[in-house]
Amino acid sequence: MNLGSKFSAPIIEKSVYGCLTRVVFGVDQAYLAEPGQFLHVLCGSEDGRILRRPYSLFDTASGTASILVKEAGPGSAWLARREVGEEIDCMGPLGRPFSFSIFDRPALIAGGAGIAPLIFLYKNMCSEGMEPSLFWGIERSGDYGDMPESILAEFQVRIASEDGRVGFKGTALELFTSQQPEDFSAIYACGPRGMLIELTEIMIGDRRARLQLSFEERMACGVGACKGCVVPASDPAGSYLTVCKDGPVFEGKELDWARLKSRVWQ
Amino acid sequence: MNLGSKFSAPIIEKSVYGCLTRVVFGVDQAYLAEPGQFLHVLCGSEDGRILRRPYSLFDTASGTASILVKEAGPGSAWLARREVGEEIDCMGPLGRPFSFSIFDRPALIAGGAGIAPLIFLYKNMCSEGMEPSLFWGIERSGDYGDMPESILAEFQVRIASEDGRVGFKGTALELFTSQQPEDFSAIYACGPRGMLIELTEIMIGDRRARLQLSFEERMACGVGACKGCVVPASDPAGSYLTVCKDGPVFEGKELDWARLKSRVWQ
Amino acid sequence: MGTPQEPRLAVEISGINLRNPLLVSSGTFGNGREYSEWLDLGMVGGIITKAVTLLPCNGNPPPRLWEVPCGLLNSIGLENKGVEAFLAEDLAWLNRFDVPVWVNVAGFSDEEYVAVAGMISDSGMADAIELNISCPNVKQGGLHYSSSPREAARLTAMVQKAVNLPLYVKLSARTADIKEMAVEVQKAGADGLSLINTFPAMAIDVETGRARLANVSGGLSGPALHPIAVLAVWEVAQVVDIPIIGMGGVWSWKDAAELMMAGADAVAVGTLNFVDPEAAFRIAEDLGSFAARKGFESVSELVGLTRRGGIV
Amino acid sequence: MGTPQEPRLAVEISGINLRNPLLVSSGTFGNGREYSEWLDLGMVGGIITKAVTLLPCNGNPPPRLWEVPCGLLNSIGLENKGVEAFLAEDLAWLNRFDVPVWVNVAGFSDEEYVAVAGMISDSGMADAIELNISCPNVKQGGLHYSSSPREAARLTAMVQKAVNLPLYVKLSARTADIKEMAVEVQKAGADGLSLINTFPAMAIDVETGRARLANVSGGLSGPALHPIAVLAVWEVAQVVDIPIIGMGGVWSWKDAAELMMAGADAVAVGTLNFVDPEAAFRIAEDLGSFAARKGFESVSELVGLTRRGGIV
Ligand SMILES: Cc1cc2nc3c(=O)[nH]c(=O)nc-3n(C[C@H](O)[C@H](O)[C@H](O)COP(=O)(O)OP(=O)(O)OC[C@H]3O[C@@H](n4cnc5c(N)ncnc54)[C@H](O)[C@@H]3O)c2cc1C
Ligand SMILES: Cc1cc2nc3c(=O)[nH]c(=O)nc-3n(C[C@H](O)[C@H](O)[C@H](O)COP(=O)(O)OP(=O)(O)OC[C@H]3O[C@@H](n4cnc5c(N)ncnc54)[C@H](O)[C@@H]3O)c2cc1C
Ligand SMILES: Cc1cc2nc3c(=O)[nH]c(=O)nc-3n(C[C@H](O)[C@H](O)[C@H](O)COP(=O)(O)O)c2cc1C
Ligand SMILES: Cc1cc2nc3c(=O)[nH]c(=O)nc-3n(C[C@H](O)[C@H](O)[C@H](O)COP(=O)(O)O)c2cc1C
Ligand code: FES
Ligand code: FES
Repeated sequence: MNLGSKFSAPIIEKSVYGCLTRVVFGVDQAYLAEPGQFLHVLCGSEDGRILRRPYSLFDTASGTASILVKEAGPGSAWLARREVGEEIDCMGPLGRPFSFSIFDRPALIAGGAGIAPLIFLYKNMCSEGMEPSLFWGIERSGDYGDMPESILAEFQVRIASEDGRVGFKGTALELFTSQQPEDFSAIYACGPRGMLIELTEIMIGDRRARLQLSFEERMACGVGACKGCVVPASDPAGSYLTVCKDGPVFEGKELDWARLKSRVWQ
Repeated sequence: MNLGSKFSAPIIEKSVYGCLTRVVFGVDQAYLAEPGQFLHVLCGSEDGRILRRPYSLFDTASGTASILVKEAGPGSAWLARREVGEEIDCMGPLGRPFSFSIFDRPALIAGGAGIAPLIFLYKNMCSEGMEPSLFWGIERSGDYGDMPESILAEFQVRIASEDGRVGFKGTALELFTSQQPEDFSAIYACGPRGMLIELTEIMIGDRRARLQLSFEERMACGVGACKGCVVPASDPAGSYLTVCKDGPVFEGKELDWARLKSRVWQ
Repeated sequence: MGTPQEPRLAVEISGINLRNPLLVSSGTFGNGREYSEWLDLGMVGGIITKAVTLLPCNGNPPPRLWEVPCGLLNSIGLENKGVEAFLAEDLAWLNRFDVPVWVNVAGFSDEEYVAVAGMISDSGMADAIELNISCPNVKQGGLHYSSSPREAARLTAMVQKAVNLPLYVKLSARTADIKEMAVEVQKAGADGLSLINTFPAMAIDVETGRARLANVSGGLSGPALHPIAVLAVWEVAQVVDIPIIGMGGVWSWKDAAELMMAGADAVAVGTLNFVDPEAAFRIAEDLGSFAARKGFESVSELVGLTRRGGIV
Repeated sequence: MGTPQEPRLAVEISGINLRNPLLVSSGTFGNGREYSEWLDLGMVGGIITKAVTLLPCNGNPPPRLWEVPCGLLNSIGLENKGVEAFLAEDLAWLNRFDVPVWVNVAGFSDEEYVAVAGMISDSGMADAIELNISCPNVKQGGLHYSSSPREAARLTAMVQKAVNLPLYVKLSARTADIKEMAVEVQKAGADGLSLINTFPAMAIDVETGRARLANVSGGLSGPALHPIAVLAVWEVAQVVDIPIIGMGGVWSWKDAAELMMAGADAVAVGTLNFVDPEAAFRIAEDLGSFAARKGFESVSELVGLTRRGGIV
């Protein structure tokens, strides 16, 4: 795992895919990050926001690192509107990445903007000679601009849309379960919490061990110091794990799904 | 005096004169304001500022109103950097304007950025057929770009610069006192508080009655409601006057100069 | 008073009908006059006037204002023209408008509070009294009462005897236990509570090493105060059964809704009036739209909603 | 400990030498480990560790964080692994670094506070203890003590007997009179004071009507708190003669200078660490430049400057 650092990076490229904006930072040539890790970005504040915002890395390549930003509120709106050339204050890469073995047959399941770390993972798996299957669920066909098409062209991916206008009609999970899920020896997922919970309800018992799920929680420090971003651990003592440092990727069996379900996410 | 209103106005023109930025707003054709009145402007906030910022009107003409902004801190910096086309939230015109009688022989004394309301006043006096004398003191010749030159070309104005490179070498007051001050039957001034205090020390006794001075104080409401922007009144009970509503223009005799001098302005 | 702008927005507290639950808070709206050019005073839910004292009061020397992150420090110090002039000039004038008026009463001794409150009550021109026992800007009077539940209760009881109007007591969050304070004040006869006043605070100019305010310290208002106000209302609403006017950093309808959900029966807009004189009215409208969107017949259904488990 | 980075910046409090007056505050820097990848721990003036309790403590359920205007609400609730593991794993590890360590001690009863403080003291691995009697996030323990000067003093005296390290007591601004609190705590034997802890506050999600934090209320930190902290330090510095560590919303060297001018002998950076792990060091450097610009030989000359009339 790579040690994070704090740096200021210029935006060197920007592209918009419907509700997602891809922001490409110019970084050190030696910059290394793994799928599942995130950048903790300081977004400008016109309304008294003071904390950074976490964004999963979408890819890193010689001297660049990029993220996909979905406008969810003022911080992400600010970030999505930066122009090429502006310098952005980042910390990262942070967090525990996905891990995989080249002997696995992996399924990657993405819900909405959760696609970012999974494409990164997909590419890394491919370059190890693996043949992952990627399932991506989107709400409406137009929501992500031409990203579905361009991804379809490049990757072995199956798309599900709730309006049925691209690919399978339904959710990513419905699509996945329609595809002999037992064939996959490892499952990687990122998306809305409801989707992750549903997935664990499908993958019960031992099969939970095969799950690696990327989680989200509100964060302050991003480095495990504040204990603000916790999720309930599966240990009987009722302890917690931090999403930023112990995660954001967790194995299915590490978490207490009963307690997770009762968490009020706002 | 005109009743103020709250309105959103587009910037229709911008020009920079050294440290001053002239911002011209597009306003209602019927918009009327008098010299000495100000606009209370809502400046964007990246640092948790919440209050408006007052700016003296520099001129109003059919459908436009302009101010001169000097960067003094984050609010004014924000305002000076707006672009043509952006909409700005303003309240105004506010405050008590200068008043004059066409039978007077007026001297107008401006220190630095205090020039804004006095040029406005000057023009109004001229259009009433008066012949005001305008004295403007600046620190260094380059500070205001080519404004001194363009003002010199247009108006009957005498400039003093502390470095002596334009006009008289010295302050506006030194220049003024070198010009038979007793010849003037009314004196109008706007500038640093020190300058205003000095002026009252020259104009003692009855002569204070001839002074009209535009004051500055930190403001919240701008309309006389909060009693935040007060200056000491000359009444023996030790009461206060509001700069925003009772002022910003005061007659010399209305204020308690002894108490004013002891005010710690930061 | 107050014909409702929309039936959904009408609320009643202490027998006073407000056309909407958005009042303007004491000291942030002058005595109405300054803002009457800016909006129809009948459009706000109610007006709480600036603190009035027995004798005219010059207030503190300037500077009286300093802006801090998401907040404002003020040390106005009860500048006002005294109760007689207030009654003759301001309250009489305010009575022309169809809007309920709370008169904020301050003093430098028990007797003053009682005298002023009595005069207001006797004038027949006010709808309610708000007892300001929490002004951070005066040495005596203000925080002295609000730092001790016993003192606060004693004063409340004394004033209650002198008035026949609903008596609201305005509390500060600078207290060890605002619940205890509220309970004691209710026991002493308060008809309602106003929560919260500005919080004592200070700023220094590091270039000179001097306090930013001539009075050294001042009261913090604005968004910085809002989460403290929400908790104050939440805590107090659980221990009293008199109406609460919530205030502190209301900057949007969401902030107003938060205070109501925490337990406030009405909400007052303060510092925001300085930025937008129409804020109270605008927020009331927005709150009405919110209530409509959520299917509430009356904004009153928001009151204490959090305690009842939220929107289900 | 602590070789000065610049002689001008070195300060001494309670016999402890700090290379600069900028500490990192409890709970905002983990136990140093999380940030050791981000900066050389020897570069900060001192580290105040996260609250430690007798037994391991899971803390409050999530959500534990909510951002508010210019501030942060947290309800971590003393999550920690208990004093034994803390001593063996964290404090022993921290001792490798050349930096003074204050250990923040919390508890759910008198006995726990005394036991934990005693163990820390006996370990010989800490430079000082910070008694956390003002945590807003636990039902017992925390605010119970800080709401009563008598209770605070009683606990201070008990703990003082059990330790032979400088004992700092951390106060909250949620108290009727922080001066009285400080005086009582000093009388009871405190060697220093930490001012201030987060302020109890709350936020509600108006879409659901539910509290933003699972624990309902939390502690407000960040710039919103700063002017309240400055006043707390100012008031307390006038009535005690033990050192004060000022904290609350320090976001720049100016904020640190303000606290020192108000009377703080040292300053702790809190929430800002989350945004910039190097903040304490950076602010110390900036403070050094400021002191140099103003011609001060030592940053200590800033302490209490406002009381002495400012910079003349
Ligand atoms: C590990 C991690 C990876 C993430 N990766 C991405 C990504 O690749 N692309 C992307 O667009 N977003 C991602 N997010 C979510 C992103 O951080 C939030 O959308 C952002 O912080 C919102 O900030 P805001 O100021 O725009 O909105 P706010 O006003 O702060 O919040 C708007 C809404 O966003 C949600 N939200 C806010 N903060 C978080 C958070 N830390 N985690 C989850 N939800 C939050 C809440 O539901 C809130 O109501 C990730 C979050 C985490 C924790
Ligand atoms: C009636 C009136 C008319 C004014 N006219 C003009 C004008 O025509 N052009 C112009 O450039 N400026 C004018 N000012 C001053 C202007 O309002 C301030 O420079 C501005 O508010 C600074 O805001 P800021 O956020 O940039 O800086 P801040 O960080 O708020 O302050 C920077 C410095 O500006 C000074 N300052 C701040 N607010 C005020 C204030 N209300 N009055 C006086 N000084 C203040 C203080 O010395 C402070 O240290 C006027 C002020 C008043 C009261
Ligand atoms: C400039 C100013 C003057 C105030 N004067 C009074 C007053 O006279 N009496 C009073 O009870 N409260 C007074 N307050 C407190 C407000 O009524 C209100 O309780 C407080 O500002 C919190 O609300 P806000 O954050 O919305 O401003 C004043 C506040 C400000 C900002
Ligand atoms: C996430 C978080 C956790 C905290 N934990 C503790 C703690 O364990 N013990 C303690 O005494 N103070 C704790 N505090 C309070 C801080 O030490 C500090 O007093 C407060 O945050 C004010 O400073 P700030 O505004 O710079 O953050 C915590 C603060 C935050 C934000
Ligand atoms: S955000 Fe601080 S521990 Fe995760
Ligand atoms: S700014 Fe409010 S009275 Fe002048």
